[in-house]
Amino acid sequence: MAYVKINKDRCKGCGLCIQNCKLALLVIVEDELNVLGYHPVGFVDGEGECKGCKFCAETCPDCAIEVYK
Amino acid sequence: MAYVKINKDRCKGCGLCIQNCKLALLVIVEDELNVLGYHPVGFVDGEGECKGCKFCAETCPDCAIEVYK
Amino acid sequence: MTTEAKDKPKKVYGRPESLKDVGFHFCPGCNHGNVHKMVAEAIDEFGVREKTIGVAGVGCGVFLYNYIDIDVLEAPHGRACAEATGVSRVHPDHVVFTYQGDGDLAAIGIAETIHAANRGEHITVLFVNNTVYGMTGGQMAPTTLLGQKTTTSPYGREFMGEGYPIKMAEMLATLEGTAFVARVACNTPKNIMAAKRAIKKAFKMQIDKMGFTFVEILSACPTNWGMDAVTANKRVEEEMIPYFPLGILKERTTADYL
Amino acid sequence: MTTEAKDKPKKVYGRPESLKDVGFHFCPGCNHGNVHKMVAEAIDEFGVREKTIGVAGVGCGVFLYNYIDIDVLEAPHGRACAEATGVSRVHPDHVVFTYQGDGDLAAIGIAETIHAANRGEHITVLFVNNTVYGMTGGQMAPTTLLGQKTTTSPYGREFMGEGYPIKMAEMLATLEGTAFVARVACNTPKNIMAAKRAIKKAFKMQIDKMGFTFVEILSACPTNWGMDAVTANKRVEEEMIPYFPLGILKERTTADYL
Amino acid sequence: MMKGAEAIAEGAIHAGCRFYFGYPITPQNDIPEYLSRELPKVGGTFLQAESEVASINMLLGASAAGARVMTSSSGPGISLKQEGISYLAGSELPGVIAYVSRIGPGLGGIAATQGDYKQVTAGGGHGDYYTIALAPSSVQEMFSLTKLAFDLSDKYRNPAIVLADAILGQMKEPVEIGERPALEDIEMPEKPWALTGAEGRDAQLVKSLFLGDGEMEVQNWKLYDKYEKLKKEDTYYEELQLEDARLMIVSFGSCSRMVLSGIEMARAEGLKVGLLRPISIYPFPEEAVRKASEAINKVLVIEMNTGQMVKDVKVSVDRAADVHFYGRPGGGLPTPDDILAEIKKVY
Amino acid sequence: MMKGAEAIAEGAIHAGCRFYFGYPITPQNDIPEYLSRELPKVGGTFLQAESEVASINMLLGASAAGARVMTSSSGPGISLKQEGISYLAGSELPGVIAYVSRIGPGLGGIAATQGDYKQVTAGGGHGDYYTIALAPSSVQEMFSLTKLAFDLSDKYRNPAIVLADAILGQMKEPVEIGERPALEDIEMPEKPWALTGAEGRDAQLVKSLFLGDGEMEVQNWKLYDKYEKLKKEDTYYEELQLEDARLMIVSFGSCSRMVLSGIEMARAEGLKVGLLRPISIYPFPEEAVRKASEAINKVLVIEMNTGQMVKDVKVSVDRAADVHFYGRPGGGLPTPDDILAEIKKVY
Amino acid sequence: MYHDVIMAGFGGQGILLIGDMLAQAGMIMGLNVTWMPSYGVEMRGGTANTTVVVSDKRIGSPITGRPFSVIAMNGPSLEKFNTWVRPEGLIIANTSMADKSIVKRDDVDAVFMPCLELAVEVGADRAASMTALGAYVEKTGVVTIDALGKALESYLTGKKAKFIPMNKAAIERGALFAREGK
Amino acid sequence: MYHDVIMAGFGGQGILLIGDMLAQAGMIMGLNVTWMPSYGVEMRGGTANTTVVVSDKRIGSPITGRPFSVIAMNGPSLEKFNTWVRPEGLIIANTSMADKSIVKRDDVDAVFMPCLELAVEVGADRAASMTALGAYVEKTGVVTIDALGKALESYLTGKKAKFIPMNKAAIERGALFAREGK
Ligand SMILES: Cc1ncc(C[n+]2csc(CCOP(=O)(O)OP(=O)(O)O)c2C)c(N)n1
Ligand SMILES: Cc1ncc(C[n+]2csc(CCOP(=O)(O)OP(=O)(O)O)c2C)c(N)n1
Ligand code: SF4
Ligand code: SF4
Ligand code: SF4
Ligand code: SF4
Ligand code: SF4
Ligand code: SF4
Ligand SMILES: [Mg+2]
Ligand SMILES: [Mg+2]
Repeated sequence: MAYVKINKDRCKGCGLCIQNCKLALLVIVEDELNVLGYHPVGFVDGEGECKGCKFCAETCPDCAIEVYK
Repeated sequence: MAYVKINKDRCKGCGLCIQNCKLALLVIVEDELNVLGYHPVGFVDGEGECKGCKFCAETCPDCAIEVYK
Repeated sequence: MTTEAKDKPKKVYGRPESLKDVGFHFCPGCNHGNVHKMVAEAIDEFGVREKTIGVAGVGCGVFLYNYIDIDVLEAPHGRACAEATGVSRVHPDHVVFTYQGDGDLAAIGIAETIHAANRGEHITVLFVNNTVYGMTGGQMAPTTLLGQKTTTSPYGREFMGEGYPIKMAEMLATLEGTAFVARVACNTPKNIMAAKRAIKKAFKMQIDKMGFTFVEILSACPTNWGMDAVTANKRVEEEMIPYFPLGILKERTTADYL
Repeated sequence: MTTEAKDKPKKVYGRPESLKDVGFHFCPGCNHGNVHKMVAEAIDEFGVREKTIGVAGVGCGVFLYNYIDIDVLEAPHGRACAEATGVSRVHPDHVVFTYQGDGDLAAIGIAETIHAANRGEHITVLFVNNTVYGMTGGQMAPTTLLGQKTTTSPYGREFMGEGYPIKMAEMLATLEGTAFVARVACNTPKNIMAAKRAIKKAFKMQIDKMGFTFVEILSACPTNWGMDAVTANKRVEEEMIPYFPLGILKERTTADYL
Repeated sequence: MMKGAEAIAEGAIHAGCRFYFGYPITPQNDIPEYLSRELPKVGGTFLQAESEVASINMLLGASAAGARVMTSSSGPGISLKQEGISYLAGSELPGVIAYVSRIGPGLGGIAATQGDYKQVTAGGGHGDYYTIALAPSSVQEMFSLTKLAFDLSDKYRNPAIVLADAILGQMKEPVEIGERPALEDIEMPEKPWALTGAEGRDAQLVKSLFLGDGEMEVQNWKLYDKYEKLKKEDTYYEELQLEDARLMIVSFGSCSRMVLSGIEMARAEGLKVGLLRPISIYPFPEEAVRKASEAINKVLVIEMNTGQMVKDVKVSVDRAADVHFYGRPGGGLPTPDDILAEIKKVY
Repeated sequence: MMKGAEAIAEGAIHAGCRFYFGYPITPQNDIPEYLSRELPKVGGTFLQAESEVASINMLLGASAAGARVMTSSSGPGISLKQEGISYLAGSELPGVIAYVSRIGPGLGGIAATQGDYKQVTAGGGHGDYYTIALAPSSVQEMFSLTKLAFDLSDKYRNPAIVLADAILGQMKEPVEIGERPALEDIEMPEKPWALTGAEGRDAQLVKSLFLGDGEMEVQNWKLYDKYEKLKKEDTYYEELQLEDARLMIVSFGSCSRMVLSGIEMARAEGLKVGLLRPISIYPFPEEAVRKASEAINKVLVIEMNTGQMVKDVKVSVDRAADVHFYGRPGGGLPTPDDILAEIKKVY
Repeated sequence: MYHDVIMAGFGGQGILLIGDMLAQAGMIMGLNVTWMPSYGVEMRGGTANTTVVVSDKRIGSPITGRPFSVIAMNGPSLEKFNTWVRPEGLIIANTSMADKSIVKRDDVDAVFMPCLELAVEVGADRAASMTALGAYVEKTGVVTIDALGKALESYLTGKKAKFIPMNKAAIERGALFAREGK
Repeated sequence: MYHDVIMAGFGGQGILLIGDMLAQAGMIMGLNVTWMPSYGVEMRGGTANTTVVVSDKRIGSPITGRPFSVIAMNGPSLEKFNTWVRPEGLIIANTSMADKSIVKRDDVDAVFMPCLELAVEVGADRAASMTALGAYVEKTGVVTIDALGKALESYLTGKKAKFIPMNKAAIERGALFAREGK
């Protein structure tokens, strides 16, 4: 039941959240460019795997991820 | 045979040499005033006790004592 | 718990209240952002937003005031601890902290830092160590690692002539005036959690008037390290932490004045 | 040995050659005089008078140049280590030393001292700690002992607000750039002998290019302590040494560059 | 009767200054020494900093926090404070700096001199700003101008310097100061801009960095306007025996005291000489000098330096006026006799 | 073609400078970065100090030891160096300081400005001294005036500043510099006063403390005479199209470039306007300005500040001349159009 | 002769480089030149612009608020600078990253060119700005394409020399577009 | 009325104190006064001197190179300052520590007094300088002995009050010497 919300216009595509999601639920969306000119991250969790562990959010320097659980 | 020479005009009468001569061979000469306006120290060794241990000279901050041996 | 809580997931992580809702100017993957979040979280946790005064050093963290919703003073480069001393002496019941980079604190500001620590000023010093002068374009800092190439150590830092990466936490821990000294990092969730704890502890001990509190935060500067954020994070793990070991170096249990 | 030597006593202690034949301006019983003698003795011992450059800090020791027969540079208050760095970089084969008081070195000059030490500059720093600003009339120094009254701590130094007497030798010993760190005193013949050895060792290690060498010399300032010289010497023994323990804190055995 | 340096310290206490940060340096040590004794008695804070750099920055912090605060120093220490002074001006923060000059450049010496006029009035620190600068010439003024410095500093949110020298610092004269007022009885302006914690209001900011397009130009003109206002409203000077004068002497601070004696001697010999004494050296009394010089177009500037105020006088005088200079730098004192001789030379 | 900042660095190398001590600050980082790469190649020493205070003092040490040595910085850093600069002057030591201005006061901003004219020309540090100050207006001059600064600094045993701004520091222009000469081929004066160890001579001393009775006054007058000599022998300026001019513009540094364009536009419209560009801003070309202003008594001073050079111009001009001012502080740039408009206003 | 041009775009687009190239080429031709970059805060990122002046006389101002030409490599730059161009002046706009509708004036000569596509076309994917430079030189004749080539060669030496042909191709493609409008 | 005097001697002789007393007394009498100490290097020891001016008008210079009077408590001071005294002026010299032969001029009024002996005589061994002050006031009448006494009282308060009689005695002894030459 857990999921994350990404504030795409705050994301700078640094990839730290991706590195820290052990379940690989985050990916760079290559064909999107946000207002800052970065490719933002997307949450891809087809099977509802997200544990709401917050690792992604904690590591996001730009405070672009909210976690719901 | 050891003795010390005091450069009276360099002595500031601080008394450190006196404090450190275990044989009490040095005294302030109260009735003498040197060019600096201090009562200098005198070497009083009637019985030739001085060991030339250099303690007095080492402790003299004003380098006013020479030791001979 | 109500059933509602079960039905509708609750936000379990989001923007701390004291963190203004604007984007950071930091480069992608810059740990300054993490530290800002943690500071805001600590302020929120203790409910001291309205009695906290921050002192921003000059470096990439100088815009603290754009992000954290508190009174902020901008100090000249390196002098934040002196400013914080002035502020804290006038408002002894406020929470006063400085936010400083390694150039700011360990180079030009080392005297003010050591003496504020030695006086046991009731302030918290947050020291963002990224082994480089970030804001001015990547020059050598006192914390630059041996062999590290920067714009002013183009051949790699050499201890002969340029000296050793300075360990501020260790040095400050030797002073009697310091109540809490810790070194943390932002490169893994685990380290981030420890970092948060340390920052909160520092604020708490200041609030409890225990003395000078200091947290050194090892941080990545992907831009000036010439790496992407993920590689930079690895560098923190593989090169920085071995030289700058993490942990609490000192924690006083009774206040100085007791 | 000739018989002559037996007949006519030889001078076994006198003015070192490098010490000019003029009286010191120091107050009666001031240990600055002892330190000057020791420096001159060390210079004579190694025969380096003609390749030694002294850097005088501002304090009662500023007139170094009036007494020691070597090239001397007068540095701004607190900056002697920076000046010495400049001199030593230009003349790497010379012997370069600074002569500084506790106000000079531990207060205003602490940054320059720490960083010169950290860089392992090939200089010797002689640090005359008399717990007071001598030259300016007895104000509180970073080394002033707790409870000590001075003209700017008229109610006695308190650690709350004024901080702790700072232990420079201990702090510098933690830096990798320092090769030799010792604390000595001038209050007894025994301590004076140890002080001489330490100063000579420091010069020797500099000559051998071992790195930064530092000798802290606990000294009496009878004038500003408001005591006669003999009592002042006792204070060194009874109050200073217990807080500032004597000894060699660090001695490197292999040179830095090896 | 009190020492000039102590009059500064007491003036600060009377002005409601309860925070002092400083570092020892001759010849101003009487100020911190006095305050280390007296401030605790009025609930104030005396802190000897690790350096002059630290003290000006502690002052900056305390000022930003809303307090009236002072530091004091001399030559080398004031030079070290220049960055901080520039930051005070840039951050629009008040703060009083008592400056008891010693001879420079370098370590120099501690005798009386006016060799720091340029540094005080024409910058010192970086950037387009000025420091309010008052130059007392008596122990009474050491007291009263220190108080005025606090008021002006708060009024303009700009650092203010009280510039004295070893003569003024060390001499004793009778002073009228009255009882020390209680802090709450001292009139001080509100400081809504001060950093006191964002309780019940928006968070506030004290800074000097302006990066927005054109922002800094606006800021520089704002400061400029402030200095123009300062010139109009708070220029101070004293005129003495100028009514019938044929020769006007311009002199400030302790030097003007020697000049006074010189003028007395000259008058005794029938020479019509008067004095214009700038009390605020920044702003310089340009208008007053110009006006006076229209009628008296012989001007003699006398300073204890090699001629630092001359430029200000030259820029101020009427086009027709002739400006002469007599000076003694480096601790040399122009005695009344010297001054009389000089008066005769240019009369 | 090279950057202005790099031209300063290369100028130093060509002048035989083999020691550099500095601390990062925008907008002058190209200087230390360049030298950190290049100095080791010529056997020199580049050392990044822990602060600006440390760097000016390392410079002082190296200078006392006999070396040609440079430091560089900007506003806040230069303010911190003021004590050291005063000590250099007081100890009569040479040393070159490259100053690439940023906007002040305080942290300000990094755009181009001339807001540090006062600080550079009227003191900065304590005491009765001046700093030699050269103001290049092209990348070529960034190179050549840096070399000149070393020569003058050695000649007068006095610190010398090269004052530039972000425009001059960042811009690229073609420069003629020739090959780097070998150290032994560079003409440099002997320095018998340098501290090199007392081998085969009496021990020597470099100091600025003079406590003997009257000693410091002698020292101050000695410095004064030096500055008088400097004025006579080493004042530099450029005159352009003044022969037939009705209006003389006085402008220095990067600003004079904009003025050049403005003058070109004015001339195209038939307005007879010329330029007097001070190259040495200390010593200021007083004599040249005075002479020129006898024939052309309309003077317009244009600066990128709120009017700092105006006083020098006013003191220099002929009594009959009118002095106007146009300025843009805080990073505002006077465009050629602005200048043309101003020319028309006062023409 | 006197030519001034402002070139602007994102940080990574090689703006400073093409400015430098132009100035270098001018220098090679014995002309006076200045090259002046803009600079942001003490910090990374953002947009970049550079002003280049080429003249056969001594150059006054190295900056201008009213250039003869502007090369805008992205939308924000076109927005900001198109109005600065003098009447009768020249605008080169990269339509791969800027909308031509931004330019509302008709008193200037405007070249709207899809720099990215043109560069890709000649196999010089990362040299979009070179096409704009080519177009600029073609239009103004400030320097010769030949001098530009020499400047390029002086720039790309050693390992980088292999990029010379690609860049030359981009310049020529840009020039072609300016000549033929396609 | 206008009087200026330089008082000089060794550091420990209480020079600054007698100057201060004189100024204080002037103030008590409603006159303008200045008291100006000399100061040496940033360092202890040496000689001390002070200049006191008492006047019924606004006081200009608090220092002078040509005083009306000089009080010299030791040889070096007498040596240095005796020539500064204005013709017709006054010299008070302490012959316990200075040789009267130092003064080579006869255009001044000179009081040569053995201050130490005089002080000892009235049981005020450490108040030699007070005798000189007494003589000075007697000779010049700048302030009254009475005002001087009040100044003394304002100075020596609390525990130190017990020294008042002794000091007064010294002042009076000095005055007597000045009057009667013995
Ligand atoms: C007195 C002074 N010197 C230098 C500077 C230029 N400066 C601005 S930030 C900075 C260093 C920033 O490095 P650091 O403190 O490590 O912070 P970071 O940007 O790496 O977080 C410097 C040298 C300045 N503003 N003031
Ligand atoms: C920048 C600066 N600040 C202050 C001073 C004044 N000053 C001269 S010596 C000194 C302190 C001397 O104390 P210390 O270094 O302990 O030496 P000591 O005289 O005790 O041997 C000070 C503060 C100065 N000369 N320069
Ligand atoms: S909350 Fe945990 S599991 Fe969910 S996306 Fe973030 S890191 Fe992955
Ligand atoms: S960590 Fe944050 S900024 Fe970085 S990629 Fe993930 S969401 Fe984007
Ligand atoms: S040498 Fe030794 S025994 Fe002789 S006088 Fe000195 S201390 Fe005494
Ligand atoms: S130690 Fe030296 S100065 Fe002191 S009393 Fe003895 S001889 Fe004299
Ligand atoms: S330069 Fe480095 S420290 Fe500064 S914002 Fe970018 S990554 Fe962070
Ligand atoms: S004041 Fe103190 S340190 Fe200075 S000479 Fe006198 S005793 Fe020595
Ligand atoms: Mg950093
Ligand atoms: Mg000391």
